[in-house]
Formats: sequence, C-alpha cells, structure tokens
Amino acid sequence: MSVSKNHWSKNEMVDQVIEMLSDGSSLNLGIGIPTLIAQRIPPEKGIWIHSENGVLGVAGRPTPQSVSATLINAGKETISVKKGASYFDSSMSFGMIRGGHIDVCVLGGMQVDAEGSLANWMIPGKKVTGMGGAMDLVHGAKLVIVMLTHFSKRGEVKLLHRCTLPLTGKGVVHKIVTDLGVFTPTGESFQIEKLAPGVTEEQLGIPDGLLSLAK
Amino acid sequence: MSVSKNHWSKNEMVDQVIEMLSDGSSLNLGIGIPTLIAQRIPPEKGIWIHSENGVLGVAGRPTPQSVSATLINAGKETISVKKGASYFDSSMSFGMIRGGHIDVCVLGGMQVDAEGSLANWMIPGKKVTGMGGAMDLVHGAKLVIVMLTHFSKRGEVKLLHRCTLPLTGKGVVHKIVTDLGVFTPTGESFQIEKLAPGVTEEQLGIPDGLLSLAK
Amino acid sequence: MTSKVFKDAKAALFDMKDGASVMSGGFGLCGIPENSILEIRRLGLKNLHAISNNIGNSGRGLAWLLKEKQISQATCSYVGGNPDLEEQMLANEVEVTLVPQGTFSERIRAAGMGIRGFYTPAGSGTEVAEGKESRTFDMPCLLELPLTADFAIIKAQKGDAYGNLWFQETARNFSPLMAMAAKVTIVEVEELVELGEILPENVHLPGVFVQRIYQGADYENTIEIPVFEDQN
Amino acid sequence: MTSKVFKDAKAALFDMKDGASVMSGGFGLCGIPENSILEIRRLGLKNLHAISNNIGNSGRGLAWLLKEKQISQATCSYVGGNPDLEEQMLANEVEVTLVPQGTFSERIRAAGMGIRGFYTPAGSGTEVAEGKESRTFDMPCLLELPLTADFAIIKAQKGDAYGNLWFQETARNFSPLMAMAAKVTIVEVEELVELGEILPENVHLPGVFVQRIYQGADYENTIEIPVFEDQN
Repeated sequence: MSVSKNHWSKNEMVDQVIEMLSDGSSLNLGIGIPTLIAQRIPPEKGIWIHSENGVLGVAGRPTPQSVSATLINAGKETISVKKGASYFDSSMSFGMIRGGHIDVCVLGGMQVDAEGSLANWMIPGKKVTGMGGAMDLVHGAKLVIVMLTHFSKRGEVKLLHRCTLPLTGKGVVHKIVTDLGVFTPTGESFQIEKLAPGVTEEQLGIPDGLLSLAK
Repeated sequence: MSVSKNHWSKNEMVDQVIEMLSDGSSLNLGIGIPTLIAQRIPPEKGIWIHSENGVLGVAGRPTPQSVSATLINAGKETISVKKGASYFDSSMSFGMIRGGHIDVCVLGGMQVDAEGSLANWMIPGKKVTGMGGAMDLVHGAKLVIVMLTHFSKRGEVKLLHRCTLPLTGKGVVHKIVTDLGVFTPTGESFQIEKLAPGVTEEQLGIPDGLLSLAK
Repeated sequence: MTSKVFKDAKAALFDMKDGASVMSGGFGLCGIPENSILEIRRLGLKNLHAISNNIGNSGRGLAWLLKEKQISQATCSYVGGNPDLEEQMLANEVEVTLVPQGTFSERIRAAGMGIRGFYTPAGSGTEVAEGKESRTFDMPCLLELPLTADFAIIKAQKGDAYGNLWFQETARNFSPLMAMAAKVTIVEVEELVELGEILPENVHLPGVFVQRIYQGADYENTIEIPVFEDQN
Repeated sequence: MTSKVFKDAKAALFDMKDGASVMSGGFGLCGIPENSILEIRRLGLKNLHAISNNIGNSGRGLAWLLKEKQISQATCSYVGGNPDLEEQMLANEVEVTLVPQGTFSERIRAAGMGIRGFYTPAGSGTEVAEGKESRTFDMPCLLELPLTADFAIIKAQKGDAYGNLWFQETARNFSPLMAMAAKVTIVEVEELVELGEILPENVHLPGVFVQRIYQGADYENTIEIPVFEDQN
C-alpha cells in the first residue's frame, strides 16, 4: 500500500462496496464504475447481480466464443450469466427494484449531498445523458450506495451541503464511496466511516461543519 | 323448428352469440351458460377463447386420457387447448381484458337493464357468490354480451328499467341474448334485434315503453 | 450463506403465528399449496387472514382450515362452490372482503412491484366503489391500493434452490404475483430441480422473490369439475 | 380469416404515415426491430414521434432515422451513447421528453393492461415531478399516466402465425410491453415457427397483442460494447 498515492484505486473503491454486501444478497449495478464490481465479487459470496435491462444472475464477461449480441448489461456491455439466472421484461425488472426485492443498489454520481440526495443525469446547458433507470433505482433498495471520484476533473468536491445540479433522487443515498473514503449522509453532515490510507480530513475538501465522525 | 315451444334452447341461445363473432376474434367466456359456447364454435371461425384464470386458446374438453388437473377454465372445469395456446398469470389475464385486447366477452346475469347495467354477483340477504372476474370483464371488451334466461324461476322478467340487485357494472352491456330474443340496451329501452320463432312482444314481459324496434 | 431450501412444510413454516396474513396461490383447487395448508392445519394456527381467490373450494384447500375455524378474515373474489366459506360468512364467523378478481391480482402485483396505487374501471358504479376514491379518465375509475401479506404460500411444478419457478398450464394464476407481494414467500414444488435446469428465458418467477422452498409430497391435485369430450 | 403473417417489412408497414407515433423495442441496439426501422427509412416517413428507451445508439437503430431527420419528437430515458440524438436535441430539431426508465416501462405496461394511472416514487423531488400530481403514501409519489402509440415495431427471436412470441436472453426488455400498448403491433422474427412450437407455458407474449408478424432478414445484431473475459 503506497501512502504517497493517498487515494483508493477504482478496484479498491470496488472492494469497499463488496465489503458491505451480505452473502447471498441481490445487487443492482449502475452504469460506469459500479459495473467493475461484477468482476471482483468472490463467487463464494453467492451474490445475485441484477441489471435493469432484464437479467438477474450476471456473472462476468463472455469469451469471444460464448459472446451473444442479445446478452448485455444496462451499460450495453456483453456479459455472461451464472446458473440460476433469469431474464424478464423491463416492467418486471424495475418492479424488482421498486418493490424492495433488490438488497443493494450501486450508482455512479456527479454530486451527492449531506441530505442523501443524488445528481447524476444532467448538467444544464452542457450535458444531458438522461436519467435512464437511476431515478427508479434510488427508490426501493435497502442499501443505496453511490460510487464517485471525490473531486471533479476541475477539482471541485462532489460531496456538497446541497446538490446544485438537477436531482436524481431526494434523500435516497445511504452510503457514499469515493476514492478518499466511505461516508454516510446523515441529513446534516457526512459521517466519515473510513478514510483511504493517508487521507486526512482536510484533504476531503468538505467544510468542517459538514463532517462528522462515526460513533 | 317447433313453434309450440316458443323459446330458444340453450344451444340455440349459444348460436345467437356465435353469429355475432367475427372470424379470428378473441372471446372471453364467463361461468355458466357461456362456457357452452366453447364447444359449439366451428373451428374454422378461428376464434381464440380466453379464460380469465390464465389461458388463451381454449379448445374444448379433454379425453379421460389427456385430462390434466392443472388445465381448467374459470368455471373450474377441465378443458383442452388448441395449438398456439398460451398460459399466463392472473394480472396479465385481466390486463388483456381491461386493456381492450379481448374482442368479445360473454357473461351470465341475474338482471340487466335498459341502461346496459348488469347484476350478477349477489342477492342481498340470500345469496352471495362474489363477483369473481365479472366486474373486470365488463370493462374493456369491444362487445359485452349477457346471456340469461328471460324469466327467473319465480317468473320475474330479468330485463328491467333499472336493476334492483347490486350492480356488477354500470352501463356496460352491449347485447343481451335470452331464450326469447336478442336485445340492445339503448339507455332508454331494449331494442329488439331478433325474437325466437313464435315469440311475441307481449310474451317478453317488458313494459311497452321499455321496448323499441331495431331500425 | 443460508440456503433457501427447507426439508418440508414443517421446517419451512416454522415461524408462522396465530393472526398471520397468508396469501395462498391457486384458482379453485388448481395449483394450491397443499402441503403448506395441511401444515397450517397441523400447527392449529388460529385467527388467520387468508388472501386467496377462492379460500378453498369443494371442502378442500383452504377449506381444510375453514373447517377447523382457523380463518377469521378472508379476502377473495369468489365464494361460490365453497359451502364452508358461505356458511361461516353468513354466520359472521369469517369476515369476508370481496374484491373483483382483476383488481385482486393487480393489487397483489402492485404490492410486489412497488406501485403505490392504480386506477381501474372495475367496480366503478357498484357497491365496491363505496369508500373508495373515484376519478374519471376515459371512464370512471377507482383508486386501488397494494395488497400485501406476512406470508405467501404457493406451489410450482418446478423450482430450484434459488427459488426460480416454473408453473404448469393454468396452475400459474395468482402464485407468482403473491410470491412478489408477501414479506415471506414459501414455495412447495412437485420437483426440485438443479440450478439452470429451468432455461433462464423460461423462468416464470425469478428466485429473488422467494425466501423458502421445499419439495412437496403426496399431492392430491384434485380435479373439481371433470368434464370430458365424450360427454358432449 | 385474415392472416397476421406478412411477407416482409414493406408489406407489414403499408399504412404507416408521416406523423405517426411509433414505439420501438430494444435496449441500446439489443433486440431492435432492424427490418422495420430500415423500412421506415426507405419509406421516408417524416415527423415521427419515436418512443424507445434510447432512440437508437452508436449511429444505428432509430439513429438511422435521426440521420435522415425523420424524427421530430422522442420519448426516451437515456440519450447517452447516441450522438445523433444529443446533437439534434441541443439544436432543437428533436423535441425530447425524458422519462425515468422504470416509469417508462410501467407507463407502457399500463397502457397495454388498461390501467388508467399509477403512483410511483421515481422522479419525486426532481425536475421530472414538475407539472405532475404528487401524493404521499409511505413516501412521496407521482401520478403517472399510460403511454401508448399508433404503432409498435418489435423484434422477437421466435414467433408463430398467431403472434405468440419468445425472446432470447436480454432481448426481451421493452418489447412485450410495447406490443401490449400500441394500437397496431408489428413484429419481425428471426424465426417464424409453427403454432404450438413455443410451449404454451413459455410464450412470453400471447399472440392476441400482435396484429402483424413477418420473418425478418439480414440481421446485423450489432454488439455495442464487446467486453471479454480475457480483457480483465
């Protein structure tokens, strides 16, 4: 472990999420960094990965021989499935989430705030990707985790008192995993659950009043 | 054809309904007299019979060899299916009806009125069977037909100005087939479409003001 | 990792208590969870709220529990063909709530799919509309709310250790919907198959909705009204 | 009796006109009705309202029509990975309505199943809530209305002459829902099979929802983002 680097790699962020997963639980993975999780989960944990385009039981990646144009995840990437997988239509797929049957949901984000609100679908006047399934995914799972780099490319911290970008969901996030640490939005503040090795509170770029320590 | 009998047999009533069916149409059959229709429809009409417990493509009856405890109609009677049949859950089954995908629905009735309202699920203080699927079935089909004997066992006419029994649906019936004739409820009256051979208007037991002739 | 597979009905129903609300799959006697119902009878649970299309029929199925006076509340769409229920309903021993069948299944689906309410024309202008919010779209509709339960007991012809299910013919009816809607879903299967034996495309109910599954035994699979071709 | 089976896309799309609203199945390029889309391009129809999760992707699928400026209105959930749409949206050439994906599919299902409206938490407290009725159940929810269209064009791997369909892997996505929702549903299949070849239990979409079906040809079945085990 190199202290000089002072932040987690993507894979180390992924491992923080994996630590939070109970054996045998069901898990939805959003587009972007979260999809990396599928490849790093130890099979013996028996996690059932859901992708909202209509599959439960995502395993990893296909081989060039087994690849199928009709077998993809919500990021449109080719996947493979494990024994016991199932396919279903989009209405059933989102019903699984909305109805509370998926234990954990991991999404990417542009901003997240102390209230647990998330913004990840548009930057007014600049970029609109659309919300895709994110506005549905944030309601229903018992544990909603947002994974995002702590700072934007322009160096702005993404953990704010209140999001300034249009919201994906209001007060919906339970845990935040960045390259600097793991946080719980409490409504008033970000409770620090864990920091990456060598990272100090000052480096977080979050005003003191917005930080609290885990009890 | 015997004039002395002055009413249609059940099979003749059934044939009145079959005449109304376009080739290739889809048809839901209620419990009771309507189930007789399945056995009398000429196969060449290509009718697709729906039973709301979750099957489309009811054919007729099984043989003692082919009978299956898991293949029944909404009247809980054993059935057989034709090639191209499908099975589905109850939510999909009623969605087919509610969504307007079933062309014709035939139900039994206790009372029906000039407004097209139907009563067929309970007699207060006497008999409660429950509405089953009837309250759903009367909304959605392009053609809702009620089949019932013209008079009750106590000799009371079942075609009324307004139903006196609790309603199954309000203003939902398009055609009425009794053992005495075929009628269209117009809102104000029962328009006579056809009478069984030898039947006169007087025999119908419907007040003059409630009867009108087909244009 | 805890397995979802239980030895039998006795093992799977270990925590069901007096006063529980229990959804039970089946249309008439078609597709009913015989083993789980008989286990509830053996346990002698009382004061149950049964949610099922027919609450048994012809003296069988949930009617086994009616005979023992184990059910105090029933939500269903049809009581015809169920003399035990009709009798106890008229004697006010069972409080019966009648729900139009399509509304019944859609309310159960809504509970499972996280839909908080929906509008349907069924029951509009009838006694069923009493006390309900009405609203006119293309036609008058009623606001209907999700219907859930503490337990769902259902039966499938095939199921695997994760709880993926496959139903035969019209035995599907309300079962997959109830499995989605209940807090704890207990499935009995005629055949417990290997993971992957049900083709992923042909899974009728994904296992994520199932909490417990067991291989059932001694099925009666009673036919209520056998009608044959020859009789016509 | 009129057959539902048509010779090809040209025959099946005979009455589609300028200004039609058209639902198109597929998630990204997975499961898209290639033949019907190309026929719409050939017909040169204009001013279409496309309803599809992505309105094409990576320059293919409905993006074929975007390139020809045939789409003036789009209802979808995601425009990322679709530069043609992003460009025309920012240039105000296409009026885009973004709908949360789960709401999108449930609104389409509602149209098909005759549900006149439903409540969902998705979008509550966001821009999506603007102009919509809000109501709090266990949490704040929005009233969402059915989404229908003049036509649905969808693709299935297998289908029979009645229109019973079977979808492979994740190609199912929105297609069966759209088939239920549209006034006229036109299906292209990789394989037109005999009636009964799809086991009745395994029919994903009963044929009653399908008006026209044809055997498609020359499928590209493009993989947008191939990722392989070896690359990890």
